[in-house]
Amino acid sequence: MSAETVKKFISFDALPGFLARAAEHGTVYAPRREGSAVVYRPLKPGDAPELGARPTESCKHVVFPRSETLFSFAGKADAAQPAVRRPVLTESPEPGPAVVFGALSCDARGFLAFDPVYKGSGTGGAAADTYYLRRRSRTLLVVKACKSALNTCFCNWVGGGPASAQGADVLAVEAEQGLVLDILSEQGAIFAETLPAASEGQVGAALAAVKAVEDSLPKAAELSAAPAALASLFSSAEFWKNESAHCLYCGACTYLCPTCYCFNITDESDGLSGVRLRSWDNCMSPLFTLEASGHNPRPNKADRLKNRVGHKFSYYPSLHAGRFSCCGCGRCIKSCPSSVDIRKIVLDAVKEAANV
Amino acid sequence: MSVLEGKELRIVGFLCNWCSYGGADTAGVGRFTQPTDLRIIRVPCSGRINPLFVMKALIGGADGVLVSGCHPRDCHYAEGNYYARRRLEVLKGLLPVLGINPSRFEYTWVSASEGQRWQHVVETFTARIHALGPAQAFAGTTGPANHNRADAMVS
Amino acid sequence: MRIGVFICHCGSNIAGTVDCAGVAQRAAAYPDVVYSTDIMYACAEPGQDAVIAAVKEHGLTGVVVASCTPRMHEPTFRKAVERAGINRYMFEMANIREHVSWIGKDVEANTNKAAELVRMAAAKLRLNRELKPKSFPVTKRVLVIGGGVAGIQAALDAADAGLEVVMVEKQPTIGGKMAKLDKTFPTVDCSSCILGPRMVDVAQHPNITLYAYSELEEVSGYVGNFDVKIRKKATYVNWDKCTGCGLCTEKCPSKKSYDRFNEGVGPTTAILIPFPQAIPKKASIERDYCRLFNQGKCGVCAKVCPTGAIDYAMQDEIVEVKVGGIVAATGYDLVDWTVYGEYGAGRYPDVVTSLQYERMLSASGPTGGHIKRPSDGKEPKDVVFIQCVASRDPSIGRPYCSGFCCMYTAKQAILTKDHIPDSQSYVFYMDIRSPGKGYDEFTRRVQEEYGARYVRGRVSMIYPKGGKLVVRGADTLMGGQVEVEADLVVLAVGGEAAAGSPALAEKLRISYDGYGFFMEGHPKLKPVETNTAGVFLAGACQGLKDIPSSVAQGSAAAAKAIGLLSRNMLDSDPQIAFVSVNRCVGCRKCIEVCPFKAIREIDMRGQPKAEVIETVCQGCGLCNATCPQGAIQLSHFTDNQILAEVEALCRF
Amino acid sequence: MSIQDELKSAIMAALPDLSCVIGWGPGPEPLRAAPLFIRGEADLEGFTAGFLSVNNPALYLPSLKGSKVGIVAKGCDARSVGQLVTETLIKREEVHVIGYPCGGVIDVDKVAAGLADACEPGEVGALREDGDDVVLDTPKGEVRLAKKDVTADKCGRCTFPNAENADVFVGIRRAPAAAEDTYADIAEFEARGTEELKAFWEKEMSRCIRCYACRNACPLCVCRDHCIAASREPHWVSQADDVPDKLFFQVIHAVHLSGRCTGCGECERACPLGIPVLKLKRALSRRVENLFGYKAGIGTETPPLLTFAIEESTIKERDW
Repeated sequence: MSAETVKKFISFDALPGFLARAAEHGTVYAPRREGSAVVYRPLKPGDAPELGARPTESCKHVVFPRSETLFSFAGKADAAQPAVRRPVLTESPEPGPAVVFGALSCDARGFLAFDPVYKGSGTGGAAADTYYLRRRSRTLLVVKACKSALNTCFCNWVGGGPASAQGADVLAVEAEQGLVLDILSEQGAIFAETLPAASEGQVGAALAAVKAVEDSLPKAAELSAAPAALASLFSSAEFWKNESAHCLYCGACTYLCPTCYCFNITDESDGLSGVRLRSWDNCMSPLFTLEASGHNPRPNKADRLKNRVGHKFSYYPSLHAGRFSCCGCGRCIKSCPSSVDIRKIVLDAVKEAANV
Repeated sequence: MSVLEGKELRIVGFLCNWCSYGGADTAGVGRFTQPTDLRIIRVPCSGRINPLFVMKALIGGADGVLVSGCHPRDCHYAEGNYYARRRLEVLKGLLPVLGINPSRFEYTWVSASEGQRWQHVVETFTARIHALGPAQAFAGTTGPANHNRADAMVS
Repeated sequence: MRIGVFICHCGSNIAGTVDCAGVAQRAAAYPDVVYSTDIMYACAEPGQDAVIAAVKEHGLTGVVVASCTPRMHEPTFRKAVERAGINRYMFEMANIREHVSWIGKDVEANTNKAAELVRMAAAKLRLNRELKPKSFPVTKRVLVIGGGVAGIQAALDAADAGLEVVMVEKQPTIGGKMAKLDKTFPTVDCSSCILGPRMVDVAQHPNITLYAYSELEEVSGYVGNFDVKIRKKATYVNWDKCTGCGLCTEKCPSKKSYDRFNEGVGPTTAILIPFPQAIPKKASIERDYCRLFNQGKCGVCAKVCPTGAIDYAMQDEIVEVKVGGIVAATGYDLVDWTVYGEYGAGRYPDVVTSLQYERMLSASGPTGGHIKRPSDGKEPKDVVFIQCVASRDPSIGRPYCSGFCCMYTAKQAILTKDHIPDSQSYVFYMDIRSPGKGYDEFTRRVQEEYGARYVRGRVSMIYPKGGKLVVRGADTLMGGQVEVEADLVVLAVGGEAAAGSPALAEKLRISYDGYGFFMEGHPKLKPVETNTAGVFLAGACQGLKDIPSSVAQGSAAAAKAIGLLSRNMLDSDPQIAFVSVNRCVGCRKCIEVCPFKAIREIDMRGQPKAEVIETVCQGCGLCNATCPQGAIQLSHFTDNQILAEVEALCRF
Repeated sequence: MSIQDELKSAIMAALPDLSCVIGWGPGPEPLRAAPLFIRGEADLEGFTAGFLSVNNPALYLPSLKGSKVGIVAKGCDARSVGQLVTETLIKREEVHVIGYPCGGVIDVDKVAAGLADACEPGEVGALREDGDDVVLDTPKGEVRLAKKDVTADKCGRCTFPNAENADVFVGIRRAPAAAEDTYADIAEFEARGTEELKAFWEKEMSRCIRCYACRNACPLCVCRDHCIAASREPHWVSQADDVPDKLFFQVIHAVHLSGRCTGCGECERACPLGIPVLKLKRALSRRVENLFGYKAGIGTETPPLLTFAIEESTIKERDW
């Protein structure tokens, strides 16, 4: 939280009303408790966001839907010659504006791993992805700073922090029965325009809260050796076999991850009309690399776990200015049904590489 | 529409080729009048019917699903209907917890000679589905719902 | 794919209640349909020609015909599209006659439904694949199970046609029920005089191998190539050495054995030859009655046998043979009539079954052809016959008519008069059923010429009085009660499927009805075929019938087997299961459920996989519905094909 | 000797003949253990068997076929082994089962409920068992919860706490928590009526992210890499994010598990979004038990849907 930016305040009591008004201009997504999970849902008028417990999933689906219809197609019959069908494509409608209210710092930072890929930075923008970018440009991120760290959190290992403003339009910090909003972008300013400025006391309390949580985090591990270490272990089958022994290779880690951006494309058609779908894919699944010939270059879960960890901490950084494709949210650890811990794997890799 | 709106409901039948499909033929030959809602899918044996076909139809929008095979002991393949009986009977236990009225699904046995019985089965089952009314589709469809019916594209 | 759709009017059969042109117009818009028309009679020659012409003109690669049931004309149209140069499986039918036009009059609803059935057919056809049958060689040998008159006829016909025949008979002799009969109706000629020579023919025919006192142990394989295991039960007599001299039976000290051949009318010995004309004429020991086996001491037969044929250590033996076709001719058994309390439930010795009576009438029977009351050996004067015992009686689960009892009762009444001229026969009946050549005349003759008194009514009870049996019943024609004091009562007991029929059916993988009778392929058009290719039926095992019908069926079954095995190679139906080995995880569930044992486990680079034995698979698809990962699919009825049909119905 | 120590000796005694023994070891946070692959004595450090031994180690057995593997098993884990053996998915002689009396395992979601506003379960610094209670270190001080309130539901209805088919059993057999599984939970659920339940599943399944953790955590999902939920040939479900498609996968899982599910509950436990997917399987298990008297994983008879009876005394299909 910097001193220069504009600060606004909203009390918790006023929050539902404020968000209901915001929803008139677009969809407001906010964490909601459902069963034992906390998920980002479009907020209905009067609903209060769940700001206490951390969301189980990331909010990436707001910009990158689990499955989206890219376009639909149909063969239109010629009246004179019914046997002749002209293909007709219908683009999916343009997405409307959206706000994610109460995203975590790590969630916002996750999009920073997405952006270079979908902007097609490797191709000089030639392979830019319209579907992603148009949603991204219309989505406002209001980040709510964390008040504490979980056992599985490691945002500070990978360049983030519990109150990091990176990627956010607005940073909200809890203080005095409300939120102090740090306005970080023009869009953020428009969003918070109707709110009163925060008092000095409120800002002071917010700054103190941020400092307290930042101080409470355990010391970050040193990961600078990780990219080279993982690259050097590419052929260490035994290492990956042991690390992946208890992995059950579901997709929970990748689908909950704010930085995993892979997708699959399938057509659903009855032969005449249909849709082209883009849906999340995950590299822990054997189908991810299954080739049409039947050959699979990553037939074992060890190969696939190696790819997931390697991608995040070695291959991606080598392409994108050293940035890890990991925001340290720890969801992959927290929700892993078999307690796989990516931190341990990276540290083991560094240790193993040093020993070799 | 596959069914005449307001008049018909969507009833899918899975019939084994040797007995029940023949029974339905016999009913036709005998000119035994039946409601028109039912559409029959012919399979070699009731043992071929994966219970998931029934579920696919019910979740996919059918208002009722009827399975009919050979009477026990009469299976063309000796044992297929015995397996079908167990599987379909077990399936009935899934419908209510899934939120589907179990009366929307039924299975029975009709032989190739039982045209009248087939008529009775169709009448009874169709009446039962009409009493229940149309099934509400499971909400939460965002994907390929924008399939248009081919018929509309002609005009 | 380029699909052509043909909507048949079937004259007015379909067009009367379906707008065929309208259906054709709608079908034109279905996926991959490039040609759609309506047609007057698709199955007639001009119709088929029109389909063929359209295939050529429009370059069609698949055809949908909407007309009658595929059970009627699918083969017709498959041949037609084949003539047009398309694989016969690139064809689908929509049944818009039996399932639409004939069952409702609402033209709007019918037209709509017909269009939907066409959509379904076209949606499935899009996923059809060309299928081609494979050829395999056949074994030119027939197995005949059962050596009664039907089996004998089948065996002789097949053997005369040049096929090798293996006959298996459960009893120590062939001949079946007919061998036990004294005379046959309506000619009253001697049963053993007409059957005996045929039995001898079986024994002497160079193409026939007879396994008597043997049973079918196991059948595997498939049409053209069945592998059969036969259990030769231990007779304790080496039949290679036995000359049938009968010395052992004369000397056997155990003389209280149950005489199965003679229906227990008199006792017999533990070692026996069932009757003088038995084929094979060999002795065998009934272990249950033999002193050596039960008391550990005797061995008389071994001592007297001039050829040393007795072998007390003999064990059952399994013989394996390969055959191309199988004729089941296992006959019938009499129902256990002792369930009827009103007839004394077996307590009165002078109440006998019709078959026991036959043995009494027979000159070679235990009474030497003299009718004697079992209780005191006296000749009866008043004989009461009761018909429909255990026939047409739903209360004991035998609601069907046994068919032959009316006739043999008439015959027995005639024979009674012949044997005992001063006797009087009474026949209690429900209806007289005599629809056969000379049959009805026969039942008249017994009443008119032989003076048998026919009483239409049921017997309510039999009770002993003095030395006689009082038979009390209703006379529904006269409307009153009748009582007859009888010396002997003969029950015309009905038949039922032979004991063990269901077990045999399961070995043969054929179906059987609720009474245990084997199911024919079609009640009208496939009376001796079964639904298992290569297995045929003859005689009473398919349903009770008399001798002429049994013989006719024996010949018919033989003709079917001869026809089948006249070819050197057979084509297998390509609508069978196939395995995607990549998807198969070797869980064996398909192997477990397959009713035909048509799937085996193979090893593929160390991984277990399922493999379909193509010639054994019958195409039921049970494996397909069982395989959780869909690795095994039934050709022409794959998951995707059925799902396409479901989607065609549910999505629109 | 404590049970832990006895188990360790049993593991060490068996290990020379085995490629590894699967048990439980330290997890990423105090409330969670992780499956532990023990190959030597050094791996035994941190070995645990008890309240945190949540994962079902039988899950890994089919993928390890071909070598002899040991597992430390709770009663429910042993049932999975039994069912895998019955279905010949693994060979009995290739598994060495080390059983111990299980007193139930933790349900972290229930801990979350018990903690209420104190903190999230992910903030708990340590867990200590104290008689019938567990004591949790939280940022707001110690929180004491009754063990029974934070034990998994399946443990409350457990009828087989002791591995019944164990090769070695350590400790004293425990009495089951319940004499029989009454399926009261399913009866209660079903009583809510189809309309309410349809809405229930629409809501629950809308959270599903199709990660298939439920499937991959299931020890009896034999298809592994060839699940029909992701194949085009056959093509049962689309990749759309629709409730019908997502629900249909749950139907596939439940139908494929009918007559096979041992009720270990790993599907539901594994679901990161807390969707109660075990309910569908239990509804079918109840049905199978009522119709055929069959409990999966007990005994060696053929699962009821892979066989039949000509006369079915409990099926009255002709009555309508």
